[in-house]
Amino acid sequence: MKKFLNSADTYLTDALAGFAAAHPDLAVDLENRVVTRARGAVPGKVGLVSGGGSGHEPLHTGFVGEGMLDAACPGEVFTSPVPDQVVAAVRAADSGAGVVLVVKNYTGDVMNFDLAAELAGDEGVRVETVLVDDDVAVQDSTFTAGRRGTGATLLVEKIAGAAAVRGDSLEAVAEIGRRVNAASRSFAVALTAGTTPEAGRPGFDLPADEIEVGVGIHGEPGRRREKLRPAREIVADMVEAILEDRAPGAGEEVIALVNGLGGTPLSELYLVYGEVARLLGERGVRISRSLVGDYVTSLDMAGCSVTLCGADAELVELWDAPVSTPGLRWGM
Amino acid sequence: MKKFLNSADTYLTDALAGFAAAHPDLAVDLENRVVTRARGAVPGKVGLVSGGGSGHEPLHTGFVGEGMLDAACPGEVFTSPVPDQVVAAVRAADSGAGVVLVVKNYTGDVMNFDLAAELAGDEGVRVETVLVDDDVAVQDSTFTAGRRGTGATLLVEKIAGAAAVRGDSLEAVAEIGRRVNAASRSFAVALTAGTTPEAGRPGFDLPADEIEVGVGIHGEPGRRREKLRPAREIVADMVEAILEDRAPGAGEEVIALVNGLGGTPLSELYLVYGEVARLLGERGVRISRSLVGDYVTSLDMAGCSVTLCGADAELVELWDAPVSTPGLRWGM
Amino acid sequence: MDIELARAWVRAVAVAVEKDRELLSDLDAAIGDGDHGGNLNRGFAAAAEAVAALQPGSVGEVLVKTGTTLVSKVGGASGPLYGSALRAAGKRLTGESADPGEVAAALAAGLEEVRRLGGAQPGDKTMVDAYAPAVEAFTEAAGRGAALAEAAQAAATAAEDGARATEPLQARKGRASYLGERSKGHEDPGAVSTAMIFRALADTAAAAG
Amino acid sequence: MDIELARAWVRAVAVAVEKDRELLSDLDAAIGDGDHGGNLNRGFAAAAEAVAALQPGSVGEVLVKTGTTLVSKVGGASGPLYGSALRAAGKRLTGESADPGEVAAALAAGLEEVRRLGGAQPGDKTMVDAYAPAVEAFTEAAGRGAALAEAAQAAATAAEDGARATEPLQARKGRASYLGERSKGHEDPGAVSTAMIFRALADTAAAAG
Ligand SMILES: Nc1ncnc2c1ncn2[C@@H]1O[C@H](COP(=O)(O)OP(=O)(O)O)[C@@H](O)[C@H]1O
Ligand SMILES: Nc1ncnc2c1ncn2[C@@H]1O[C@H](COP(=O)(O)OP(=O)(O)O)[C@@H](O)[C@H]1O
Ligand SMILES: [Mg+2]
Ligand SMILES: [Mg+2]
Ligand SMILES: [Mg+2]
Ligand SMILES: [Mg+2]
Repeated sequence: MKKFLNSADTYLTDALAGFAAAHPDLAVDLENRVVTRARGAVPGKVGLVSGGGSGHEPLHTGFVGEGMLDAACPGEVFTSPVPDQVVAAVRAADSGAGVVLVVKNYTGDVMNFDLAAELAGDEGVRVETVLVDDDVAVQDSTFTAGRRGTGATLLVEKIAGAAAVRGDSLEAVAEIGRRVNAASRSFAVALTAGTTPEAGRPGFDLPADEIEVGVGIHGEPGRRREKLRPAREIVADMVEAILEDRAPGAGEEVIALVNGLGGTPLSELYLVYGEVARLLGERGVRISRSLVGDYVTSLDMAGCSVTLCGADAELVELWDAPVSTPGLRWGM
Repeated sequence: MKKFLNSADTYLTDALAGFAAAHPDLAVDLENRVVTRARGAVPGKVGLVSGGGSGHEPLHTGFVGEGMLDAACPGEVFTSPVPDQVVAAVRAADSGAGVVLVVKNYTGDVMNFDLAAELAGDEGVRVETVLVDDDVAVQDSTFTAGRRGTGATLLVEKIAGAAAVRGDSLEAVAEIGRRVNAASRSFAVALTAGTTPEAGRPGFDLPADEIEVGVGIHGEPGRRREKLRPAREIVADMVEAILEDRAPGAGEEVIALVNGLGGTPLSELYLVYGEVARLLGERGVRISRSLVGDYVTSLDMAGCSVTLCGADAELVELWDAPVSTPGLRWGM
Repeated sequence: MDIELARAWVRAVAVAVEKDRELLSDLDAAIGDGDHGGNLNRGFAAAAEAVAALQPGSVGEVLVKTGTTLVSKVGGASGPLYGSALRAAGKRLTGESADPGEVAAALAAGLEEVRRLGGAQPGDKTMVDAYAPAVEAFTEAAGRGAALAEAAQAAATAAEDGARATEPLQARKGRASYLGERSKGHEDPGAVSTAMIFRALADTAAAAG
Repeated sequence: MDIELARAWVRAVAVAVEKDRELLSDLDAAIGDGDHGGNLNRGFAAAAEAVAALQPGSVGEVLVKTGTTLVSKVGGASGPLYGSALRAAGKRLTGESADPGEVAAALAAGLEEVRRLGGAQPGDKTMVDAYAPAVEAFTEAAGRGAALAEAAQAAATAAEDGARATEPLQARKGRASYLGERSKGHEDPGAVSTAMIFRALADTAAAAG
């Protein structure tokens, strides 16, 4: 394993300490592992909290700031945070208007956030949960844990964050978040697996000419293994899988996210975006907004995900609203 | 080689086409490979142009926009642009106030930009050149091609870009750029080499427990090979090499850039930044501004560079000035 | 089971998962995210420390403390599942010692909690596939008057058999379910760690004589 | 050398660098950035095409066109260097044909240009280490009345020797100079491509009889 690392055990703390040093406008509680805005909860505004296993940076810590999250609670690498952390984040984010939890749909995340929501509720904080489950590579049936939450998490956090700034009520912010999730679908392909400090070697071994299709963001293998093919063919399959599951509705354009998983150069992501744009153009789907870069990563995994979110004028307006976080910034 | 690629020959064009699709506020001339602002040169403002081999994205194309470059000319991967490209970029950037060329100090870049400057001069455009040579891993003597231009390029482009917006004259913008370069030093370490589409395999082979110290951004091997060590020791050597060469002067604080080379997760970059901040703190050097992320990359190389720029109040103010480009954005 | 034995059990589990940390993470890497060993090691190390510092008034307090520590240290799926199970079990053991029948009922309450929280059925390729047969064997042995050591021995063997039997199954819960057909051919890491927990109980009880 | 031979030379270089593209890039990967083969292939393929379409009035026009094409297609260090060299050489050959002495002077003018632009001395481990001995050998042969084929043959051999001799040197110019001591032990890619260019001239002249 080659990483800039002091030791596997201190990895998360060391990285968070560096994050804290780099972002003086955020407050990082290294003990409890909670990242909040230095100025505290915004009076009257609904709070927005998210968290999950680490290793997906900038998600979630990098999305704390104006127009997006009020607090994030990073768990160990690929391990959901514990309820205590979530509760601490909720407390910090609550100004009395209640808190929306954005939770990616993984068994561990759901259980830990549920426990936390119960505890926070006992403390008198009104809590709503938005579950993100956008990954079409996973069959959503009673025979699975349901779809994973991946790229759409960014969209939910951005758009719900803007709704909270707009002054929406607790229920309305949660509702917008759920709308974004319901309108979003993602699909990911890996060229290599990422390596966790704990494991010290890649989550799966992939021959030099093979790719994993339908991977998640935790180093788990995908739905199937394939020979490497030209990008245009791989991307066509990704877009196909997404649109088969949900084609944009009438009056909808799409927000398109081409997301790097950590080890893929930006130029390749743009190349992938070019294919996405071409394919959508051929089908008459209009892209109203796009984002290309590393946002929801899986350590050093080479690969990318494509997320399409059917968006009406309101969602686009909320998407465009100013945001200022370490990982996403525009309009301010 | 595992990349999202249609073919090695179309790699650059395909990536630029995707870039164009993703950024409608920029104009991309795929034929001549010049990226400009869609609205054209800004009347009365000194133009700022840069370019170089591709594979370092977001540098330079991703830095075209408000507050930074007016035009960029990307060459083939790791190959400087040809003079025709540079001239086309200069023409697009000139509003009559002249154009500053930001050139990284590589033999090829220098010769091609020099030829272009001559041609542009013949066309009546006033041109000044700022040469960037910040890499302390290279001995600057008559026995080398001189120091390479690496991370400081971002700082020169940002700060000179802000000076141009401020209304500085051609000579003044160039002068600010040279000041930034003179005050900046960088040092890079690679954990793995990047792979160009042309070569199809890594620029150098590195055993699983070794790193290359003092690498550039073109896949060339570094000054020496070492065993992998804890991050704190590696970073201490990097910071040491930089400060030995140039310690911040009286009244100077530093702008610190921890830059990923393409394949290193953001969390590791923050970990490195934490070490940099600690080391500088121990020496009483104040960091006034910082930036952590992938800005001047080398395809999928795992590794990072550290750049420190001694900055007085004026440089910090120009650094803080609004910028809105695909790769760097704040204040607007 | 008395307070000391409960404490020794938690210590024994901590020792076992530390020793087999890599095995558990490797099993998890094959069909999950490779953190199960690290998760349990972090959790049980903290739990062993916590119960060592505790002055418990009942057997149950040891288990409740262990469960609470797991919930607040582990995260992931296994943290709340094991944590809540131990809390539920502990709440039933209010005395300074418990006979095998009481322990059986407590273990069954823990299983109930895992099934309630996780919604897994036997055959879904989860810890339930080791936990359910273990409870059944323990209860059966206790029912026919077996001592704790003997009942725990039966439970450990049943759990180990149950864990092995998860290998051919297709996962329907947890991360492994994302793999569909590809989850077949690997033992479930949580089932294996459940077997370890029961094996640690059997060993501890046997040593206590 | 007449117009047809000049054109055939350019074509022969294009064929040679296409064939040895990988070799040149591998040499460059060892001490540079691995693009020398791709660079020259892109440049000479375009040059061969450009001169094929050309109706030149002089030998020099072929070389000037080749140089101009290299400058505008190659980039990197080798583009301006080879391009300017050929432009400088071409400007000296204004007739429909040129005798070996004129060719020698033109080649020397090209070398001058490379040294002026790049500032490299012999021994700096660059193309100059092949180019300089080639010009010397060519000039010497032309001076004693040798035909073009013979002079070119002498130049090619000298260039090849010069390229080989770069192996132990430490680079002082170009990218390889960043490596310091570590640049020793590898032939310079530009010196090797220079030898190819002279070898192509020798072969073309020999074939033309
Ligand atoms: N819904 C569930 N019900 C019961 N057990 C489950 C469930 N989901 C997961 N598990 C168990 O948890 C184990 C994985 O634990 P761990 O790796 O620590 O958490 P995570 O899956 O969050 O990384 C699985 O092997 C399985 O036995
Ligand atoms: N200053 C110089 N003078 C003469 N030749 C040089 C100089 N710098 C580089 N070269 C030649 O250029 C070759 C490299 O060319 P190429 O790989 O195409 O360009 P780049 O180095 O820009 O990638 C070197 O092998 C060397 O022979
Ligand atoms: Mg996990
Ligand atoms: Mg090059
Ligand atoms: Mg796991
Ligand atoms: Mg080269």
